Amino acid sequence: MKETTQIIKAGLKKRYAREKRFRFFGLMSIIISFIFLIVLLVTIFSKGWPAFQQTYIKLDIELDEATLGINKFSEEDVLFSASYQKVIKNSLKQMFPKAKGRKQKRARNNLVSKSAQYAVRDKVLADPRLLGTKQSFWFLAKDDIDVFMKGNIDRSLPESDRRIKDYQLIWIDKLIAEGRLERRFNTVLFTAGDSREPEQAGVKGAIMGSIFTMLVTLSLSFPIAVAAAAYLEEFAPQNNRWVDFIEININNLAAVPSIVFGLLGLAVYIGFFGIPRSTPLIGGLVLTLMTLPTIIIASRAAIKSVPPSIKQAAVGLGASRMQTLFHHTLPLAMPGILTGTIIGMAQALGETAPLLMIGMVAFVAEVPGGIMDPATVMPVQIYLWSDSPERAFSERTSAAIMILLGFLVMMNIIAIMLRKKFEHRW
Amino acid sequence: MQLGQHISHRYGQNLEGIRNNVLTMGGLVESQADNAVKALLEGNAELAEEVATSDYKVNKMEVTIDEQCVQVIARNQPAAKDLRLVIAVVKVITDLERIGDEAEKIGRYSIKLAKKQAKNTMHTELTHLSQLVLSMLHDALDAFARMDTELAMKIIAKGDQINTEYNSVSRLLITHMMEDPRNIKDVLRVTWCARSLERIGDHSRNICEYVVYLVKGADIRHTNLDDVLADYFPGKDITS
Amino acid sequence: MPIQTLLSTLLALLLFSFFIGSKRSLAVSTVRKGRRNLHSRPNYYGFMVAIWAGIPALLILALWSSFNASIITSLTISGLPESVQMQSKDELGLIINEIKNIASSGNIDAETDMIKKEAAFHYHRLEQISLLAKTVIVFVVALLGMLIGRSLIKPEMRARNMVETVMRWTMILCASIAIVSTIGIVFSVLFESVQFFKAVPPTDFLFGTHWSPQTSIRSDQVGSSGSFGAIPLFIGTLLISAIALIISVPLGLMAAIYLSEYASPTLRSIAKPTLEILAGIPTVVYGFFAALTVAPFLRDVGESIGLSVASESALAAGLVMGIMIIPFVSSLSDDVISAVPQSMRDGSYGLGATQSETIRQVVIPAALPGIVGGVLLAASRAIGETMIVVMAAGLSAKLTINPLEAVTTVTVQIVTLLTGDQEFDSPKTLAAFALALGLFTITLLLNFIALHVIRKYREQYD
Amino acid sequence: MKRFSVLAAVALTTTAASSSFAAGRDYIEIVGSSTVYPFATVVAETFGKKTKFKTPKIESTGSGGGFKLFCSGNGINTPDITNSSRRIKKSEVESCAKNGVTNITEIQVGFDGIAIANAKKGKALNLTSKDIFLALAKKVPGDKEGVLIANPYQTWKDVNSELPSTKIEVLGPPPTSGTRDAFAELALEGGCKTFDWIKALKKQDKNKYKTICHTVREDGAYIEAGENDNLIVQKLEKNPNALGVFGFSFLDQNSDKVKGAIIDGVDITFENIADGKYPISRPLFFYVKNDHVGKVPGIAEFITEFTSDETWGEEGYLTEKGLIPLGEAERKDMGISANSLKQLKFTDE
Amino acid sequence: MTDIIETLPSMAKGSSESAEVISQADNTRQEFDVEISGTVGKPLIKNPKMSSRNCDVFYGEKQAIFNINLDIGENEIIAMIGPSGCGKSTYLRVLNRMNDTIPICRVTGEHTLDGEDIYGKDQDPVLLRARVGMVFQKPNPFPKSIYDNVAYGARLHGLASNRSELDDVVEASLIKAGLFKEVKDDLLKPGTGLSGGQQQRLCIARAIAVDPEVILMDEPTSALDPIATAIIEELMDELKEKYTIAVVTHSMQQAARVSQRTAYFHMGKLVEVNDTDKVFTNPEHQLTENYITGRFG
Repeated sequence: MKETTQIIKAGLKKRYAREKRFRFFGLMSIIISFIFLIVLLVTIFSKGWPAFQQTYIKLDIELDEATLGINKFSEEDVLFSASYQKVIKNSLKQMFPKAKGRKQKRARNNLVSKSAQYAVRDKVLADPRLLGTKQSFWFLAKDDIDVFMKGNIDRSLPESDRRIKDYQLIWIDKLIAEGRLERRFNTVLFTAGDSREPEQAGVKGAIMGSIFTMLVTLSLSFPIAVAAAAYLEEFAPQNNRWVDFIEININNLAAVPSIVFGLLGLAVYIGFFGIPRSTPLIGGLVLTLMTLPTIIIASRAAIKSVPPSIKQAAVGLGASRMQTLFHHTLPLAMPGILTGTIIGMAQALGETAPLLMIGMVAFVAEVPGGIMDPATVMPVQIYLWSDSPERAFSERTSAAIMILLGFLVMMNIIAIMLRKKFEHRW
Repeated sequence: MQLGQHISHRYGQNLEGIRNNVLTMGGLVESQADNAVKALLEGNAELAEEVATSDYKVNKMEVTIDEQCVQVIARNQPAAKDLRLVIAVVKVITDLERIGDEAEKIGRYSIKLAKKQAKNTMHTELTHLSQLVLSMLHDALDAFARMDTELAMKIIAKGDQINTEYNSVSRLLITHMMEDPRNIKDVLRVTWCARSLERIGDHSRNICEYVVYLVKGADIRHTNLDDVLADYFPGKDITS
Repeated sequence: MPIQTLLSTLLALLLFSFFIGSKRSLAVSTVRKGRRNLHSRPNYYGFMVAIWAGIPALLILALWSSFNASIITSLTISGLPESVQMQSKDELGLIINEIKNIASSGNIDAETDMIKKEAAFHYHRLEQISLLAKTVIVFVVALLGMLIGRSLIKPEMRARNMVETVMRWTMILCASIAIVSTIGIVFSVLFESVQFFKAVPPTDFLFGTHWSPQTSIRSDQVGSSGSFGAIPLFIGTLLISAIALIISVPLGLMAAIYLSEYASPTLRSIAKPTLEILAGIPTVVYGFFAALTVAPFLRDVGESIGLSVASESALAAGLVMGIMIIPFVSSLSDDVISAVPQSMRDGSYGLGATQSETIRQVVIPAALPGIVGGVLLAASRAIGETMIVVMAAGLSAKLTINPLEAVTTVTVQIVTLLTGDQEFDSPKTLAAFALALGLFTITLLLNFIALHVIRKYREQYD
Repeated sequence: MKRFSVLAAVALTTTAASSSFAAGRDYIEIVGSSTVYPFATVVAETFGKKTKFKTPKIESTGSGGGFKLFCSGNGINTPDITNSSRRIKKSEVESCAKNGVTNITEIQVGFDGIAIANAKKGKALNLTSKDIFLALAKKVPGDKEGVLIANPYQTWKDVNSELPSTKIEVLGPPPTSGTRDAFAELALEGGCKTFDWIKALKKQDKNKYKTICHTVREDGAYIEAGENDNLIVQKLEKNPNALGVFGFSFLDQNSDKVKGAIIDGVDITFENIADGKYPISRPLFFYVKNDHVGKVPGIAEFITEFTSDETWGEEGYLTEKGLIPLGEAERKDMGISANSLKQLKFTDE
Repeated sequence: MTDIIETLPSMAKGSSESAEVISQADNTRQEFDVEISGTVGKPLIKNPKMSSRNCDVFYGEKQAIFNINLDIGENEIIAMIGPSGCGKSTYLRVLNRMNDTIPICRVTGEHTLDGEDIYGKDQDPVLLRARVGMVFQKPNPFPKSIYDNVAYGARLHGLASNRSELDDVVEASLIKAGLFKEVKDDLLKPGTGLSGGQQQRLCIARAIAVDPEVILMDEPTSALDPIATAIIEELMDELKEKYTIAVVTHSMQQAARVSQRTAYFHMGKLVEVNDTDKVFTNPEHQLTENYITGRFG
């Protein structure tokens, strides 16, 4: 055996040990990252699952015309503005006559959600002939009751430390015994807008807001970013001061904290152009500025990686540079451009800070119907809920995060599918 | 041996062109030799004159084919049998050109001999030799055209026959000279003609050797015929 | 016609122009020698006509809209009696505002004085006229443009070149948006920053080592103004970002290496998008995680080994932020590592290098520019992050590089200052703008340097 | 196709660029303090459900940001109402006036109690204002009268020998917060005043007095924890030694996790705050732009809803959310002045 | 044989009928696809440096190489030629287990270096690759300085114990690769800054620096101009004195110029191995003949 071979052989053991260590570190990095991810997801999911269920209470309501002060022939306006709370109170009173003192009476009235009266109202409005009859309703339970039913209030605690007092427990037990208490899938969460009452709160408004905002962002940032990237890669003169300046600015915008874009939106879009606050339009415009650099940087990299031979081939066949760009370069660069777009959009989807300045951190109960309606977005909804005192909001916060993550995963899947579709090998 | 189709169509055409030209040149040379012999034997001065003056055609063809071969080598770097073909062609045309030269010589002597036709008939002694040589040339060209190594080997083996015939003709002519010293001049001419015929036979033999080289890739020059036969034509009785 | 309807009608008109253009070009070409003698394809003629119809109209629309208000206002003012016109600018503004309010609400109380009523009516009429005129002019221009465009169509007309020139300029415009945004950012923070620097000398802000805006909230107490030394904030930002990068770069890079070099394709195709979820989890979640899980854990660990760890520490925030930005490093690095040509690896293997030696000494150096890009993106994300820091590292601006203490970052301060309860034009709120300007300038400078460094590096190794 | 999307983008941008958004706004726009936000939103929601008006949109911008927007002028693009966790300031009134916003109505809606609390697991605390001042002020009186020293106290026991010997650790809002302001004004100053020479200083040098009494220590004992009160509650649960400063409503909702400290012998209960016995509470306001009333639909009705007894009364639904109502008589007066849109006349304190 | 005679007359008539000729040739093409029963020529020699027996290579389900038996002698240059995709590069990579880096690749058969089993359990691919170096089609210098490029292998394997020894190794390798004179003043400049030919010589220097016993070259000059090619070929000729070289090439002239033996691969099979002189004048196998003369087959 040659001398060198022997030297090499001598060092091999050490090198293999290093190899193993290196590989181990790699694997560990992934495992550690996954552990963090799993911990986070488990925390979110275990907290959020209960929010997908909601407690309902069945009450028999005497729609007494005298109590309500209306009758079958009343005007719609009168029917609308009558206080239906009274009949609900009466029904509860009949059921639990033993409540003593103002505190207990209040607690009794608070077994069902405040929305109960509106549920009764809507039913009466739909069919005034019901007045004077007795009807059964399934009402949303008040958030405290709901939290208790989900086991988040410990019965064994001393009464003073509990939000649900002993007398309330007796009522709840009675309701359960009579089959008047039920847990169902929480459709409210998906069909309602924001509310300050946890049991009535839903994410539909925020989802629609997010969708509209993302639409504005996508329809602006994608074409602009691709055009800018294409210009910088394919047309811009080399070593031109202006182009350098553009490049520095783009890179810098990627590093600008998102809140600063909020300031920009406030000063320029709202202050100068007078676009109304709190709308998906303004949100989309601000987020466009924020996502532009990300998409431009990714698109440039993608366009750069299209082999020059293909462009030359096209130019050689007599295509103009513009035709080459649209017919060859862009389609071939599409997977990379899409990756950048999705990363940028995902970032925009989860952003709160810049929206603070342009009025999207707001309570908007109505579900927006277009880009000019006031709206919030999912992350803002999460942020607002997380800051709400009501205990029942904490599980809804997690549930909203789950829904947001669902969105994100969907976007990623679409991205992967699109990438697969456009992928070329050369 | 099969030539097959070249991927480069033009390359194939060029090679075929060379082969065709060689065959054409072969045909030309053969007819020159035929005519020369005919003129000699028949004392046809006119024909002899024609043979003597048309050698330039053969020369021109040689130059053309040479040029073609150089072009093919430079452009296509032929390998294997293509290479052997080109090399063989280069050599074959040299031999053909020499045959042409010999035919011309015979033609020139024939003119002079024809004038004395009536008095001397020594050249009739050449009849047999010339038949032999002409058939050999014809067969050699045939072997080349068909790449027929067996035929080629047979022709090579015939080489001895020509030598024997040439020796006997020489002896006869010497006798003529001794008989009548005035005849020496004419007899010498006839001797030279015989000599030329013998050379044509040698050249034909060479052509056959190239055919074997071309087909088998074996250089059989200056080797023992029996060894060659044993190596390349095992189990075949060619000479008989 | 309201602007939305106007725009959608205009869009329809553009589509129509496109079809007119392409039809016309075909018609023109068949009259002569057939399609082949057209200079460009019919589509280009269509686009050309649409451009002729669209661009002037849109330009006029934009110009009109931006000058509309001021012209109408000045017209209204000139319609007012001279005595009113003589008033100071502020007063005049008030009156105009009132007039506008009257006009826009349309409810004219009996008490409003006649002048204003009339002015409001005047204003309202002017506005209506303007709107009508705008609609008419825009459409006339669009139609005229369309006709001009159509009449220009000839077979030898170079429609493609024209369309491409327009597109090229559009692209330049798109690229320049970055500059426009930069200018916009500077302008949107400059005014307030200047005001801030009037109250607080720039030197104090830039070189002061004490950040304590707590007492200056009381505008009636100038004597006890807080201090606005931004150094602790920038140090805090650096500290937290550094911790985040110390966590995320090795983890992210090693994960990327493992995924692209060692892992099976199946594992890779699953693990990569899964890891990317980390970047998508809202930062509020990370904030809670940092504040309620990591920080107490660190404090307990610290206590058990006799270290005093603040319950809100830079370490907790940085650590969690590091986790959040792992995918930025890993995904982007993974892409560039995969893009390193196989021939490089083969070259190394061919010399008898082990896989890890190849990765460390050949693949990583070759992929370094891209990896640096990913790290920079991650770093900028870390610098800009607020929620985690607010929740886990607190808001106390301490000048320290001890990761076990509570620090705060620039962006956190910006957010808190902007959403606080103090008056908006107190130096305390304005400080947010100064901080934003400072941060912006610093990142711009860094990018400037980075570009030049990268250029140099590229020149050497490209 | 791509070129059409480019065209559409151009069109959209121009939409954005054109400033004529004259389309009417049919909902009330409210901005302002994050402390009033939870109460205003409940009212808004009820208002939206009860009446046929749209639910008002409420932004949480902080009091200062709220005034900035509110005072930026009259008109459809400016908010109609701003919430505040403090009174409007003179400078703000001026800036309002400069922009033509002169006709404002001030409505005080109630109080927000500020709780000092620790985890249920922790020891019950009985603090005096003096303890709080000594524990949290940046500088405390030294041995000699008139001399201030940097706060040396590390544990509660150092402050008051009756208190447990746990490290002083108080999680509270940052200096930008109105809660913090109120806390300094009420709790710290209350304790501060117990030193006679400092009290005497009030008359001589008000600035110095306030500096001494309002400045919170910055050496880590007081932890600025942002304004997420839920987070503070959860942090307290994890760290039984720490105290937290946050709104009463959070204490109310999390009574199983945290308990309020007794301040100057008074327990923090709904009743005690309402009576004014509990020393640390602050008033909450909202301001209405009178010029908008009648132009933006529903403002007057919204005020009526807000000021009905069902809403802000002692049995009203706002109390359920933790608002401490005004006294009966004050409420009545305030209700009248609110519904008549009484113009604010700013008087310097 | 008979075909030719039939085609000849038509040839003589001129090119106007060439179309017919092609169609005839096409008809005959089928006959060229003869079954390759085994390798003709002399694939096996005495005292080989490396040898393969019954070598099969699979990429997943697809078989890329069929039953190759080949010996490579000490200090000889063996050229491997054949149409693209015939498996010659794959086979070359079998010899230093470069195929290990392709997960779906599977190699069977016996392969030895100096009688040692290359694919044996106790054989180490890293050590093997140090002994059997490789130079690739495209020059692939690392993004490092010239010096570091050459020192790379020596450093990895610990062949130099100190800086001056390393300097010596680098210098010696560069000299052997004939590059030293050109770069001696620029050793710290990036290797990627050299010209293509220089880069390839740098890669050869890099391979030599590890002091291998065999050098495998995979189309080393396919990306180079004739001058650079000539320099590399000259270099190979010199290297032959010390090393055994196996070179894959698409240039038959190159194979003819530099090698002592030539192996012809066809569709994963080794068709013919013979002395280069013979292969290029008188190949034994019809397929070899067709390939080197540029015919269909």
